[in-house]
Amino acid sequence: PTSEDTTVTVFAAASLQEPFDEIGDRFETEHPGTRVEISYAGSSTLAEQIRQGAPADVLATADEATMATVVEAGLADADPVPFATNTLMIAVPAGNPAGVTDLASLTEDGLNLVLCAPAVPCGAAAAAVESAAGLTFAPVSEEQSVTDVLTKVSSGEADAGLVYATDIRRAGGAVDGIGFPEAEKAVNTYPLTTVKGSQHAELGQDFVDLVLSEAGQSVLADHGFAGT
Amino acid sequence: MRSLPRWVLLPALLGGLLVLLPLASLALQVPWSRFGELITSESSLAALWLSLRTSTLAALLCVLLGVPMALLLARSRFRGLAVLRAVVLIPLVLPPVVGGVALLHTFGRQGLLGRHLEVLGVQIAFSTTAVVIAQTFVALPFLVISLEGALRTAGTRYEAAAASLGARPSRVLLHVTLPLVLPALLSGTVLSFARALGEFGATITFAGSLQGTTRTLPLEIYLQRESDPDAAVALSFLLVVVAVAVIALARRRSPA
Amino acid sequence: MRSLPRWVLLPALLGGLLVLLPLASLALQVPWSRFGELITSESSLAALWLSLRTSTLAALLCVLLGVPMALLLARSRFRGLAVLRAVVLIPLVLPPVVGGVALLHTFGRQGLLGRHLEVLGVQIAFSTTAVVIAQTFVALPFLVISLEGALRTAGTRYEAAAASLGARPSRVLLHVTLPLVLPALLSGTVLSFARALGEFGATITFAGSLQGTTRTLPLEIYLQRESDPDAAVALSFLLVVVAVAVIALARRRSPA
Amino acid sequence: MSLDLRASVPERGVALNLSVPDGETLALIGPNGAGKSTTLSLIAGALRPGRGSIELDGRVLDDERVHVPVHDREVTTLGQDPALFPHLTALDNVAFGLRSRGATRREARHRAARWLEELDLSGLADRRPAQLSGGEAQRVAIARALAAAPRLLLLDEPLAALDVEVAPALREQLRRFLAGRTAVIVTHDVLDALTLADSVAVLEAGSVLEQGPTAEVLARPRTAFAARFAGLNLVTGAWDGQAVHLADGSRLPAPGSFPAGTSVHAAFRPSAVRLLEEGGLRRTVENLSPGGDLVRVGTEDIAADLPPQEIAERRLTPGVTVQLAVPAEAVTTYRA
Amino acid sequence: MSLDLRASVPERGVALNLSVPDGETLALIGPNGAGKSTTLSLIAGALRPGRGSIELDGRVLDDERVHVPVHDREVTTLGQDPALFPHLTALDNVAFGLRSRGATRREARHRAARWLEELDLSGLADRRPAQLSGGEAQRVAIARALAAAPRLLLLDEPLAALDVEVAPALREQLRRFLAGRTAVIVTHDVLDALTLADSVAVLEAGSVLEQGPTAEVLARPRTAFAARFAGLNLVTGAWDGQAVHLADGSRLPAPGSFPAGTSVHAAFRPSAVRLLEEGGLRRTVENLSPGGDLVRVGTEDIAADLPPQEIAERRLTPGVTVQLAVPAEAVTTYRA
Ligand SMILES: Nc1ncnc2c1ncn2[C@@H]1O[C@H](COP(=O)(O)OP(=O)(O)OP(=O)(O)O)[C@@H](O)[C@H]1O
Ligand SMILES: Nc1ncnc2c1ncn2[C@@H]1O[C@H](COP(=O)(O)OP(=O)(O)OP(=O)(O)O)[C@@H](O)[C@H]1O
Ligand code: MOO
Ligand SMILES: [Mg+2]
Ligand SMILES: [Mg+2]
Repeated sequence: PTSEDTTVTVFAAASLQEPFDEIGDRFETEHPGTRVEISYAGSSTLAEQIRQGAPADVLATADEATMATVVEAGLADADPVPFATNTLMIAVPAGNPAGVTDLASLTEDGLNLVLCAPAVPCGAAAAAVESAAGLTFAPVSEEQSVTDVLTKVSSGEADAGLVYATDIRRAGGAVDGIGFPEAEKAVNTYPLTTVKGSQHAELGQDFVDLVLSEAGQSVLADHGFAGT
Repeated sequence: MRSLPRWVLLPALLGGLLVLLPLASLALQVPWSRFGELITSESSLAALWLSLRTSTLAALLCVLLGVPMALLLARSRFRGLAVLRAVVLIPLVLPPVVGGVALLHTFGRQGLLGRHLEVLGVQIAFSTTAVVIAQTFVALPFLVISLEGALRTAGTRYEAAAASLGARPSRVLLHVTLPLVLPALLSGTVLSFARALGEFGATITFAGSLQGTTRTLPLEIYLQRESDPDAAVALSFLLVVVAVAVIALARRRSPA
Repeated sequence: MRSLPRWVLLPALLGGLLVLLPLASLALQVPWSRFGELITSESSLAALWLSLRTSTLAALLCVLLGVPMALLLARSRFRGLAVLRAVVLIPLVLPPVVGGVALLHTFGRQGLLGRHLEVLGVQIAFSTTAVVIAQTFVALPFLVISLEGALRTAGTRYEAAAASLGARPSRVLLHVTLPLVLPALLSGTVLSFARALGEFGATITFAGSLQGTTRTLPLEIYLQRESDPDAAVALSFLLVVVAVAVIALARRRSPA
Repeated sequence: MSLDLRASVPERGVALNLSVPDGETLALIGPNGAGKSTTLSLIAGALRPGRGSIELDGRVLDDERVHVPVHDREVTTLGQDPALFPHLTALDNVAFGLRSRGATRREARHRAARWLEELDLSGLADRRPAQLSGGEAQRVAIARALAAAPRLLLLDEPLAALDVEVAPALREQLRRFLAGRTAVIVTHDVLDALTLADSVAVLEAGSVLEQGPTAEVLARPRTAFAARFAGLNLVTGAWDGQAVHLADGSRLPAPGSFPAGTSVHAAFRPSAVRLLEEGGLRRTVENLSPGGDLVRVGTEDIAADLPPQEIAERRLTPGVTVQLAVPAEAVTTYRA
Repeated sequence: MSLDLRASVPERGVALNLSVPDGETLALIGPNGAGKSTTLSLIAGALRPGRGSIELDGRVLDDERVHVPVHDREVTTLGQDPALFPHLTALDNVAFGLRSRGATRREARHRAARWLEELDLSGLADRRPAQLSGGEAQRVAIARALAAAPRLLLLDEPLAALDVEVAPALREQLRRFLAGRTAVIVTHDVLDALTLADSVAVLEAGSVLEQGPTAEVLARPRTAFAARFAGLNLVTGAWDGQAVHLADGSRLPAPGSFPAGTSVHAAFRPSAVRLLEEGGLRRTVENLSPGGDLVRVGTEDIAADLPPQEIAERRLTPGVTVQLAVPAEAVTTYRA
């Protein structure tokens, strides 16, 4: 890249790393002379940075609540658009040593269950399925992020956890996923928007369009995301 | 009273500002009207109390394990000493989350050691014990390194005198060596207490996060950041106040 | 060669195991077959190189700012000294992410200071400069505290002798005080370098995570953990190796 | 470089006046803990007086408002402890003061090498202080202090650690160096005072009890300490025209011309004391100690140096009563 | 407690044999850097000999395989530097050794207080070392070493920092303490050797040049250093029946009965030397130094103590040639 390159800066939730890297490459091919730089971090960190004037052109978060804080601050250039969804699955260590079958079996005594804390998106979703199924979970830990849940399950520390479908996929063979019907009650939606004050509003919009395009959607689907 | 060259004031001031300005900005963000209410919520108090207990224990463990390690590094010569010294520093460089993963693979159910503990019915992960282990792991180098430096600076002159008066090694250690490096021992303990108090990554990864059991103040702050950033700032401020109070107290009670 | 009481070996060994066992478990997790490939990927190399550059700069800044601060704390008396000493320790307790938020509120575009810098066309946040500032912020206490302890232990006897030979304060500082505490200065520098190298929370919050600009090795590890946990372990191992190498090298070249 | 000091350090029980004229050397003598090192610290500026003032050639170094820092005083101290910089070689230790007072690096090392040579230390130039013997370190410290060539030199027992071969030579070198310079030297050795000092001040419990030209103080001491230091017996009593009447009623015949009843000091060497069968000053032997050809016999107040044969013949041991006499011509008398 | 040492420290150029019989005190004398402190370090166990062995009462303390650690040797060292523990009061410093050797806390403090009293230091019991004068610190260090009551006591210049009033008293206390104990004392003061030591060893450049009973070594020294230490002139030459033929051809008449041609030492006091108009030993004055009643005149090899009047009359200054004579009866001769 030469210094004349125009750079589009995208702030994206860490869980989007793999599909967005691919989409970014595609964008660069389609827009010669343009570079895409993507800063990945937790959604709330990204939102905080945008509120503090970070020079981002596009923002993609992992949930709508976080995006709402940016909209409230008047920093979204357009109404955020949903571009992907994600549903919960039960994650168990490879081979399912505790013999988990469905949501109800997560309430068994002596089973180490880990969830996300209700304050974070995946925890809110877990709470939603919990009440939808009429169960009461007694987790040994309420983690701060999906990744933390995944670490506990893949290391065999926990017997089961609730994570997103995409997470099961990127964990490779270390965890097995078990679907359950109540997941429909807690679909998580990923929104994205261009950011106010962007130096490259037009290119930013092009990036948003690319994500929403068929090509973009198929990349997301390759990584386990469902459409909207 | 020795006089210092004037010019040291400028960089010292800059360094002071580098620390003070961000603290001031933080103070400006604190929602003072809700401050009392935020920091006295049940979850905040539980986190604070847990943090104080675990950090104190961790600092104690650091002293118990770290003082002998510093002594060994400073006062003995053996092959591989240099490597050992570097190894002791590693928890310092390791991003805490990675440290947490390593601890999980050691003390976890499937871990190197945990596997055998599991057979004995001992489960460490998800317990308060895990929090203390994680904090001790990250805080230990602080005590070891600062004490080792002081031991080297203090030299062995008085230790030699004590031995010549017939004092056996234990007596020399307790009555001469340690009293002489007391200021460094105290600041090392304070450093490790402070590091334990602020520990986040290794704790969340290794111990998990459950109110009253493993969710220390920094974990509570992270969680609040997701839902109520104001509360997070207020709690951070509380953390700072507690730390400063403990440190000031430790200094006050020290003889030096 | 002073003799140590035998019993110190037991706790020292326990302490050593507490550090070594997790490292060994970590090493067992490294996907050795893919190791070379993982650590030589473009993004890994970019992160490594960035980390080395920024940590070196941060360690340098810590020396430049921290040595004067330590001198002031150890050698002068003024009201509020105790408070100042406690304040300097704060970046140590503050969970790094909170520190990052505080820095953002200070040097960010809307920040206390950043506001004015913005007018001058200087933007700090989200640049490599921001990485260095974040690392310096968290690493500074390490240097200050370990050096202050050593300065107190070393005492002022030789400084008095130097002044009596007509040496002005600057000369005393550069030719007597600092050479005498060189071991502590070195270990303080190594500590702050190591802390800067491992820094994650403040960096990701204040500087963001752009490959080649702000994505240091710990940030890269964090990201890889999301997509390829094996790669994360491999990179962590790389970090450990680099840190040990740098520390061992620093020790080798030190005269003490 | 004349020094005027009038200062007190209440927490050490020290309060004294001293002055040293330009170009002269003052010897400070006195018992351990008298305040000698404290006095040097005051002059050097390492200690600030609680009250009083210190002036060097009319320049105020210390008073209520002023405190000139150590490095600005042009006063160099060689302390009781050599305090060689442990990280520098002997050569660089000596060069340090030269560099501090403005010499270039090259010049400083060159002159430092010359100083080491002069003090017969060339072979030790590259040693670190930890590799020197006690006496070697002390000599390097002397070289370092002399090389700094201050306007006022303060020496605290400079020759205490030195051997019998080196000490006289070094004393001679110091004598040459101090000629025409202003200096204060603390010593427990009468030879140092005789060789190096123009005047002597006797310090006891923080005050100056006596000060005067060296020969005067050592020949006609006015304090028990100065007498002991000079190796003399000192008794005090009333003049009766021919002899001194001591407090215990005994008489010591001596030359002198004072009005009868004048209170006078009488000083005499222990070697002038003789043993009588009876009729002398009646004393009890308290201790015996060897010393060269003669044995020193100590009594309550008078010491006598006697040949070993006499000790043996008279079976002198602690507790024995003796009769002492001093030939009148061996006694010096002066007003008390 | 007899000590046998046969050891070397190559990196300091030290290699020596020494033995001290049970209950005796050995004085180690020698120039600065001779290896005296090094020898004490070897005995104390602070330094391990490169080669050789050290035995105390037949117990091997050091050889190729054994190295008994310092604290197990029952040897206490009072070093050239007092090294009082800075964090303890004077009393607790003294109590430290007692505690270390098994006394209860109470008993240790009690006995420490008695030691301080004995050495006249009671007033300083609660002071920290930083609050003591140089001589006071040295005395506390002596009390600490004596209180530890080791089986072997090593003293490195114990009285060097002490004043003329305290030193004799302390020397006397040391003498009483050392009676019947085994000890090694390093000193630069002939009085210490005379008062305290049964035998003397002269160290030079790392070897023992001479060892023998104190009176013998000091009356009939065999080395220039020992002669200087004892305050004697020492010359060496060939015996011709009535006099010693010196290397420069001059003759020194002396008593003696050796086969002609025997190589002999001749020792005599500087105060026995007289000045002749001509016909004596021809020497050049090198330096003059005061000393009590007499002035010491130094020449190439012989020192003379002469009255000041004579110095003045003959205008003796460095460079002047003199003719020296010594009454034959003042000279001691013995085989070289
Ligand atoms: N740590 C050391 N390393 C190398 N050489 C040393 C060391 N310490 C002393 N020396 C040298 O060893 C020799 C003997 O030193 P030692 O201290 O035994 O002398 P000493 O007889 O006690 O002299 P002094 O009367 O000056 O105290 C000296 O030449 C000295 O320079
Ligand atoms: N830091 C201090 N604080 C309080 N008192 C002190 C301090 N240093 C010395 N002293 C006391 O002050 C008095 C004078 O001490 P100073 O060191 O001047 O004595 P000195 O004449 O040099 O004796 P010496 O011949 O033993 O060296 C002593 O009684 C000593 O105990
Ligand atoms: O990092 Mo996330 O995708 O905001 O949980
Ligand atoms: Mg003194
Ligand atoms: Mg010595």
